[in-house]
Amino acid sequence: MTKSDPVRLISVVLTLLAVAVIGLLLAWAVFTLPEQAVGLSSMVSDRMPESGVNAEVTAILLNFRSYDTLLELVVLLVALLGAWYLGKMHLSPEDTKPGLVLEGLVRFLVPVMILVTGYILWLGSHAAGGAFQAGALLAGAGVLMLVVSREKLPLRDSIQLRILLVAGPAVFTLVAGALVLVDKPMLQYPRQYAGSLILLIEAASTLTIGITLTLLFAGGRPHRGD
Amino acid sequence: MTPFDWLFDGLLGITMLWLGLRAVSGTVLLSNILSFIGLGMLMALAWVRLSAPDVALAEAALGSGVTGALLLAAFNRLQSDKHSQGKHHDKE
Amino acid sequence: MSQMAALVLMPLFGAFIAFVLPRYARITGITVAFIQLGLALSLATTIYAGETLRLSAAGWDPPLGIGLYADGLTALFLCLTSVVGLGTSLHAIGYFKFDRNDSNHNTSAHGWWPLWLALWAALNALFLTEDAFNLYVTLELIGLAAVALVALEAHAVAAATRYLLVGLLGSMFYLLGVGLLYALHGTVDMKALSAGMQPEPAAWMAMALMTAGLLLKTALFPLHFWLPPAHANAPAPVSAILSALVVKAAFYALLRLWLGPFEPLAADLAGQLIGILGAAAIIWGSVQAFMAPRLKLVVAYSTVAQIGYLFLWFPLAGSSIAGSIAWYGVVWLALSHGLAKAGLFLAAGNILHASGHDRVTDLAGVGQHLPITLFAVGIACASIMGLPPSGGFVGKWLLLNAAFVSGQWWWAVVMLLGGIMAAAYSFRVLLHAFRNKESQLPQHRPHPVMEWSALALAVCAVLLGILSAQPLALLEVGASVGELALTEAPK
Amino acid sequence: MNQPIWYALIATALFCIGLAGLVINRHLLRRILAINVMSTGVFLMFVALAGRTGALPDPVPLAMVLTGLVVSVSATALALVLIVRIQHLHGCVEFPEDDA
Repeated sequence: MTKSDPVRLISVVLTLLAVAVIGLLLAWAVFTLPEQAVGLSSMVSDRMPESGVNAEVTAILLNFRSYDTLLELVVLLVALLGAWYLGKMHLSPEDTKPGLVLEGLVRFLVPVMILVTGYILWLGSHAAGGAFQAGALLAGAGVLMLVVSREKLPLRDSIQLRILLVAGPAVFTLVAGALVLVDKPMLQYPRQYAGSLILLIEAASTLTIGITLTLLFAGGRPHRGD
Repeated sequence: MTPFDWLFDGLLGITMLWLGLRAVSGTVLLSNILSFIGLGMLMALAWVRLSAPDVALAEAALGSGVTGALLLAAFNRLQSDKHSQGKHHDKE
Repeated sequence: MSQMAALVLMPLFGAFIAFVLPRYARITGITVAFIQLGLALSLATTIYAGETLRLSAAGWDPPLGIGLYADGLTALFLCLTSVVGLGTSLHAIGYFKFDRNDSNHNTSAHGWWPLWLALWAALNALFLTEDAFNLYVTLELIGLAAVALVALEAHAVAAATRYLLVGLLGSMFYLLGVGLLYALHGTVDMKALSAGMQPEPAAWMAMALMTAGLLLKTALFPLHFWLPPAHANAPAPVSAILSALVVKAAFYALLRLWLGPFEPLAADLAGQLIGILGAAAIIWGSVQAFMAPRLKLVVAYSTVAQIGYLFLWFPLAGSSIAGSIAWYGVVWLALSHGLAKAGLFLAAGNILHASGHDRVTDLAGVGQHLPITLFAVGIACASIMGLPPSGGFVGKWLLLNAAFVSGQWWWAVVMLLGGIMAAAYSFRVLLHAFRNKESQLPQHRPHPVMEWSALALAVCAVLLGILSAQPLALLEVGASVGELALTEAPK
Repeated sequence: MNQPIWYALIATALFCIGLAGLVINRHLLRRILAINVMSTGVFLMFVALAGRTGALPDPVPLAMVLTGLVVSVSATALALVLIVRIQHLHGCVEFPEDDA
């Protein structure tokens, strides 16, 4: 579409002008922000002992604002479902076969990556890390396996796979529902179980995120297994 | 903030803008995608500079890594589909 | 209180079951739909007694945690969602079943239930949230689920993609605004934001960005271009959900923001501008609806026009008395349009299903073969035109009143014009449909539940006008605009 | 001007680059990239403005960025699957109506 007609040129120029105006206004807004910033830092650090974990971002994601995280896991699931019902994944046949070296490398790398996934997941309660980074790493392992050994990947459409795909949000929802049933506001963890519940939810979410991202990379729904 | 810090932040920011521009302009699709992946990497670096290492890790893994992998996979699929269809002229 | 949590958690869980065990998807969906109706009604009864409800998700009070809030407005939108949701779910039993041999429809039959239940959870979550960032997550969830539902129809993939890109653009604008608000006030809780908002550049910018993003998602003219292809090409139950609920959800978010955090900032000029766009939407949408060749496209453009009415609240909101009348008016219009349009889209789906096409000029014979469906079309059109005693009439009557009270009579002219044009495009469809034709029986006879669910929703739109006293009283609970000055809603 | 404000300005510029790229480009993959550039800008804005509070940045916007990242990856993944399908159906990676 390399139409060089004047109409298109004018519309491009107008777009650029409008965007520039938006940019200038935004910059003006940024410059006039008050010097003394307000935030929730102190409130978060005050409540850390009650959160069940030691890392602030993890505490916010899985305790203070856990409801956001629940919905976000559903967003990921819905994106997968969108791809899933659009059609079966097709791996293009023309891809070159990987060399022996790469295959050997992947055989070594994938278990290491899975170990590191577990480590990052566990690290999340203390320092930088958590379910999403760990899930991304797991997906990395899955993608490597997919690229190298496309036939052997145990991704077949089965009830087990589907359970894994909903495990993260489903465990989250079950915890929330159970808490509602015992008359707590949804997702208010009992203090002494907070740490374990968070770890449980994170572990399930890591699995779900990893497999979901691998499937999205592969283009959707795997073929049916027997 | 030392002058070196300023220089670093200044260069980092301007490089990010340049990569952002390259990601959405030009005629070579693959270089758009690679620029975007580079932008994600530098973004992670910028967040380390802003003392937010944990989100920097996530950006490197998700924003740059996973998104990049998805983009490249889709790019491959588009290319091979185009070759297999053959008859359609390329509008690029 | 626990209803609020259950309204979100139950459809979510239903979605998981429907995905993992597709064999039980339909029974799960229908069960959830009935329970949702019960939950929404019970929440409405609690609020009708006069108290607004607050719940801290995760047990942490805002600003640290996320606050959920329900007042009369929330309850009415939840009820709308559950009534439309139940009707559409019942319709879907028939719609997603026909043609077991067609593999495409089999896929979409499986995809419908999990995606729709997830969308339902997201809609309820949006209506309940009081947190500007959580609102962003629910908007994205609604957007992605809606796009995936549109894409269930194979030839609608391009429309779905356009819908997705537009939705993402709107979300980005919205999210940037949220970032500015947090930088200003250190919170995203709407109640706290309302208390602390001051006129300053960053606040105006946040308001402009968030409003623009939501206008895009509400498809206000001239940002409506993505709506007709998506709504007209999606499977019929999906079209019904999109027009009746999804567009309303973005409008609901706008209402909440403009009555909450942005209230101190709302400038007269911005309100007038939005009103002009609304008026343009009414005219443009009606003209396009009149000229559209296909029935579902007529209905989709009619949505563009009817959305225009909702934005006439913004110029009228400035004066206190007219503003409150107009507020009740647009909420009424949104509710009755939701019911009527859902019925209309379901009926259009039945016609498409039965005759294999929905060309307006070839509708002859529909009256003979699908009398119930045609009756549903007629009743729904009456509410959309604003004929008494329908809900659409009550809404338009209140809005007209507000226009005259505030002295801005020109909006009344637009409204009357829009009503006449709505009559024109409705009668164009009805006249064609009522013509008799020496013809064979339709190819596929729609399942009775498909016909009756369309009729039931259309009848609900009329009932909303006849039985408006209690719902109006419910709407007053927690309303920040004050009581409705003229309680004599026409019978 | 200080470090957070500098990065906030970069964020603004990235947002605008993405916006312009989204409107001007016709190729759908480039449009998806443009939206991702926009979202990168928005997330940088969150992180930069979180850095104004003092030595350590405010963790709440950082957590929001993490949430936003996952949402944006999900949306991108769905969009990519859709455009592959569009090419399959229409033979090109543009909206068919845009040719008119």
